[in-house]
Amino acid sequence: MPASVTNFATHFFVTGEPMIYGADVAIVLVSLAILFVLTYFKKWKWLWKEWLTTVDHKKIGIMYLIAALLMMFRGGVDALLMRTQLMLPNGRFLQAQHYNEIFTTHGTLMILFMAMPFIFAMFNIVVPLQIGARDVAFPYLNAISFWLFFVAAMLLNLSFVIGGSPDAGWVSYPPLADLPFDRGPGENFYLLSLQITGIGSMATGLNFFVTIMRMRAPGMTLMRMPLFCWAVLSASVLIIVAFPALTAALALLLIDRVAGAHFFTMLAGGNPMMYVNLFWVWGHPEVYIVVLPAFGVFSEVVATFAKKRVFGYASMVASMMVITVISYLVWLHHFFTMGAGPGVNSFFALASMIIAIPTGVKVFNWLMTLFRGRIRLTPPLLWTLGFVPNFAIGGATGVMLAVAPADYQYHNSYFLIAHFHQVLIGGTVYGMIAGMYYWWPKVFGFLLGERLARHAFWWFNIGFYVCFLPQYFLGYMGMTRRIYTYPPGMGWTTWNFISTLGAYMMGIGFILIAANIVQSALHGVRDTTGDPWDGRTLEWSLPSPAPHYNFARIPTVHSRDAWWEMKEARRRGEPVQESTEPLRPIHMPKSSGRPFILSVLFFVFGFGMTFNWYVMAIIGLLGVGICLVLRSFEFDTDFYIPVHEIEETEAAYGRS
Amino acid sequence: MSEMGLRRLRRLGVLAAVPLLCTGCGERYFILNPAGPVANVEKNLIVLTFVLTGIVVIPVIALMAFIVTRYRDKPGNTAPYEPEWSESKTLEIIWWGIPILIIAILGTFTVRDTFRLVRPPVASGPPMTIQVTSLDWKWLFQYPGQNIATVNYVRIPAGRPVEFVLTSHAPMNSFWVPQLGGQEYTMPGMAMRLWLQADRPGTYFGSGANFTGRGFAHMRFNVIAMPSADFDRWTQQVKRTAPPLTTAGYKALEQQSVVGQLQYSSFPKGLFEQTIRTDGGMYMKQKMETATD
Amino acid sequence: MSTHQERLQQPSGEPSHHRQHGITLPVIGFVLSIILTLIALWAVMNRVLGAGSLIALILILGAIQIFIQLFFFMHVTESKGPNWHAWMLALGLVFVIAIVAGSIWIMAFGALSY
Amino acid sequence: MSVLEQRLPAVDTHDDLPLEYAHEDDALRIFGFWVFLVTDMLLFSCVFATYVILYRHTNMGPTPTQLFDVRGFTAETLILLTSSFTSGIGTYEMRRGHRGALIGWLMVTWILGACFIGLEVSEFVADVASGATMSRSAFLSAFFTLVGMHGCHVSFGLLWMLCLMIQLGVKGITHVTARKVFIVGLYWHFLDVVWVFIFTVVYLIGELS
Ligand code: HEA
Ligand code: HEA
Ligand code: CUA
Ligand SMILES: [Cu+2]
Repeated sequence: MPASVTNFATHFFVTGEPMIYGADVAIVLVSLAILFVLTYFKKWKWLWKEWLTTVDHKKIGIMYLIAALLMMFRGGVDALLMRTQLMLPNGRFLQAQHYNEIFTTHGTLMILFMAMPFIFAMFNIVVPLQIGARDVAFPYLNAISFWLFFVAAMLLNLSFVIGGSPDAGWVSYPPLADLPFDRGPGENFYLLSLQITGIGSMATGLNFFVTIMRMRAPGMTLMRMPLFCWAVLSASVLIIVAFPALTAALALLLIDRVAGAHFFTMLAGGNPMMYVNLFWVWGHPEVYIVVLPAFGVFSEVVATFAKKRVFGYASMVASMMVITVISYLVWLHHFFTMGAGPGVNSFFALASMIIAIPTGVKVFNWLMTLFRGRIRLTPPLLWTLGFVPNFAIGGATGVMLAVAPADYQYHNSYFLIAHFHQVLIGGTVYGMIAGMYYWWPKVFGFLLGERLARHAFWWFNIGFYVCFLPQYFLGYMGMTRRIYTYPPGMGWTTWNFISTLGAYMMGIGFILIAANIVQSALHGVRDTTGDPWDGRTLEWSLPSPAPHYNFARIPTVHSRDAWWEMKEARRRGEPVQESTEPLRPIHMPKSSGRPFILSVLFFVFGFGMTFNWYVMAIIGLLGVGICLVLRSFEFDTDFYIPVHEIEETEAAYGRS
Repeated sequence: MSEMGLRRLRRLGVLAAVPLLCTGCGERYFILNPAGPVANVEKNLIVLTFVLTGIVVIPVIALMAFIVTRYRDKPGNTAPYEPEWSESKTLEIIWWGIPILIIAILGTFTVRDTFRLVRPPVASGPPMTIQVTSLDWKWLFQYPGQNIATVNYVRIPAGRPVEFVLTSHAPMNSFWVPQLGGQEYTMPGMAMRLWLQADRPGTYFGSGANFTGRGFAHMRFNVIAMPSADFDRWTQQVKRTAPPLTTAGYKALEQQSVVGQLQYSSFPKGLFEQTIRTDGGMYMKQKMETATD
Repeated sequence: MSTHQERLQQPSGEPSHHRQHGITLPVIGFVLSIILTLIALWAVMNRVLGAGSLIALILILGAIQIFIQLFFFMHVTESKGPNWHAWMLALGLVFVIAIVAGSIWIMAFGALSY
Repeated sequence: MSVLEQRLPAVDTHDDLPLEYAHEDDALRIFGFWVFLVTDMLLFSCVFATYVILYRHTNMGPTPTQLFDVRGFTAETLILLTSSFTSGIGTYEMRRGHRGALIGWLMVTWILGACFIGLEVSEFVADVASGATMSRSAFLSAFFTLVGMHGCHVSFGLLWMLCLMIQLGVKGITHVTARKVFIVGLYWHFLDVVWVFIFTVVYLIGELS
């Protein structure tokens, strides 16, 4: 082989460690296997027609869900690798560089490619059904959002085998992440993949904001809307106002790196602090973006499984709105230690603490919903109950961090690590898993078995405390984050060892969840009624899985908990005004391959930029432009489902 | 029982108690064992927040446990069931009110101490200044008053407030000595001020707290507080025995590397100021309030 | 976009329902925006005030221009259903101020200078 | 293309609304576009904040006063303000159903926009020729990025308008094309507002320093 080729190859492909060769081989094998299976079973056409081109919110939701679970696995494996390295002092399992790449991808993947798609899965699966709509406001845009997320995730994951992963932390502060200190493509992978998925997320926020504001069923006023929709609404507002800051921060850093600008360099007047500032203008709202939908899930779950109206609906709504606004005004608490002065620190410390008030109100209202109810300990409620103590502790440690002078001691220590895992896992992940168990029958038409679900929960929950409570102590002992090794004799060993055991227990919990899904897919109980939990909101009035037009007739809503009230009326034997309106043809958007193609072109652009191959980048960008122009000239984008087809579908479900 | 057996038993007992002792004995829980007034202020706040948040968090968890056991959907459960009960002004007022109260108390103390910590601790002796530069991946300490420098360890006189002036000539780091007080970022082109004081002689663990790349995990240093007289003796000794830090020597230190502890009998005049200026310090317009003597 | 049932309105071109948006509005808006721009330019070129108040003045003039564009050109009051976009816009403006003012406040560092 | 039969819960008494609102679907898009403008506004505000933090960091290179040419930026401002007006007239003519006048005014707007871009590009070229490049100083990085970002938006708007003029020629004023014209108008006026702030914050305050 010519020397130049070998030289190129060794720089292009990551080399050096057996683990990476292993990953290379594994990725190639898995890809080949997928190609083979698709070809062998002649599924290409099916894949294209049913999935790659779909604009149906339910299918997009399923794809988000699968992606989120896969990314949770990848991020979780990263976590286990880190914990293994830290189990004992002077660990030799990973080298510094490798460890740095792993915690960077772990954080980035978990927040942007696990938590975000997981909440978007819930948005997509639930919102249109709950508000009585046939799809989101902009289904085509929705597909674009998904595929942008998808190619961005691929781009970031590719960095593991090609070019090297980013290694400057999920916050990637310059100057460490800027040119003189970081030449490699890793950082470019980070910037471009986040930029691409960020655009997609912004579009999703916009889409759901418009959907909820304008597409509710007749009679569903805002104050009759299910609380999950309120949560999605506030998260969407936060996405709309926060993500631009991420876009700006990443773009400026990228311009520094590719165009030699000096926004954040140490030279020529650059000011790295401005990046830190802009990053957290997004970063803090982001953590509420991922936790608010979880709050929404809990509100639905407690009401259903306590068989009771949600307590304090109005103050639940009010608290969410307060959280939405105030969480935009606290970003500095991530850099109290930058020394911006006591006035600044005091203001942001107070603002941060104030968030505890509305959040606490929500906690109390959930408890009061359970109070004097009839509690069924199903898997969704189990995860919800697991959330309460978790979040109470994690939130309390958040308040402890918000006390600026105390944060001078906690900042960047394992105390902080423990805090945010407790709210991110105890809040977001528990919420999303609860939501997954809750809406699973609606999406797939069968229930997840309870026995395995219980085991999974307990492994994960106990593992959680074993893993993260010791980290608070490590914080008090002065252990800082992002160190790949530590010396013996600090007293850190015991706690690290225990923490690692806990991480493995969580891993077992995750495997049990996966097993739970597989087992139930094979032997699960089918949901024939469409309302397996005796639910309260409109999605349970539909058959499971819902037909692709959702509602044959759009329901009219007269109160909160619309479906529950309808069932109550029926139970009381009141004459139910079944809609006698004749069915009408339903107007639906057409599938389109363009969102997928457009996203692939974005990938081409991103990949080209990553390696500074500008020809490739320009080709990708031009392709994107052409897609947009073509779309502008497309007038035939929708079609009607004829009445007889609706009748047939409904009859197949046993409904009229 | 033989001496041997007893000892073995005791060792076993100690082993079993390690996790408990770790929480109890505490020497190693730096933050909870302050050795100076700054860290003490911070510790008191930490204890206060612990108590105040505990007041709500523990009842919340207990309440949940109670509710879940009492209102299970089991046949024969006689607990009241009120499916329509969903509003209560009184209750709502209580749980908007109590957190507001707690946050108000906490907020007051937070603001007070935030302002308090930017001032030097009550002086029990004349303050002194030490200039700190974080490099890849080592800490350089310059003593302008003594005209000596050290790397990866720093000695201070006990009982005197020390003004650490912090900068970086590498990616941003953070200067943290948990037993003496909280951390502050070291940033290129800027000079930040952190007041610390050790009340008693001792060796205190310090480390970089903000990630700076491959060698970051090795950026640890000790702060050795010693009686004033000993400190003076030590400076004299460094002056006599250590080599000077030359410009070339500094250039070598700048390179990415991990080194052990070093000391220098002098350093190039104005090195610290020069470092800051080349990294963009000329854009920091603020007037310097002279705090040094 | 295909046709649909009863709610379709043929493009009629009858001017009746645009009474409120006559040609006068854009003209007034245009004249105002030009005048405000020239005032700002004049004030700066002739240094009619001290630097601080001058900056405040031209920022206020700029802010007025936002409203000119919104009301005279962008028909911000028009909407089908409740006017949610105006609320969103207002919230966005609040956060714009938070970002800009907050960043300036934060970045005005209490660092020592050398 | 969404769910059109479905009526809004809110009152629907806006029968006097113009054609671009006639269909639920089009009204949704107009609403969505407003929300998009909010995101764009925040994006610009972040870059504005960065510019304000950095504009004194000239690294001993050219300062704003040295760099900016009063006649040039005044001309750019007046041209863009005028184009905002002509695009407003376009919307007015559209609502009166005059296709020819609409296309004509769009054309005028387009030409003004192209002149604006031309002036800006020549300004940039002159700056770069004099050694004031993006990597000269933090001030210049921020200047080129902020002004250039606005320029990219305007150029994108030009491309978009071109597509619309063709569609208007082919299809005439339908509820779809009307909605598109209205939206591109919103975009254009928005860019005008952004420019007013570039004019104020970058150029005028630059003259002061
Ligand atoms: C889902 C994510 C999530 C959530 C919900 C929160 C919630 C909160 N967070 Fe957290 N936080 C993160 C994710 C999250 N955080 C992440 C990822 C980081 C670090 C990023 C990094 O550096 O990498 C971080 C870092 C972080 C810091 C920076 C620390 C540092 O870097 O030094 C601070 C400081 O103020 C903070 C504070 C808070 C506060 C006050 C809340 C509050 O919202 C909590 C409110 C909740 C409660 C208080 C519990 C319920 C209330 C009651 C039961 C009743 C009333 C209680 C009281 C009156 C006390 N967080
Ligand atoms: C939602 C977000 C999220 C989630 C869910 C998690 C989940 C976990 N995280 Fe992570 N974490 C972050 C967000 C998150 N994290 C962020 C933002 C950072 C900061 C990054 C930075 O500093 O830049 C971080 C950093 C971080 C650190 C600090 C690293 C350092 O600073 O040096 C640690 C260390 O213990 C850690 C541990 C864990 C563990 C044990 C889990 C567990 O929950 C994981 C549970 C495990 C699984 C779900 C996987 C199951 C898989 C298997 C069982 C397969 C086994 C097979 C093989 C091993 C081949 N995380
Ligand atoms: Cu200056 Cu941070
Ligand atoms: Cu935060």
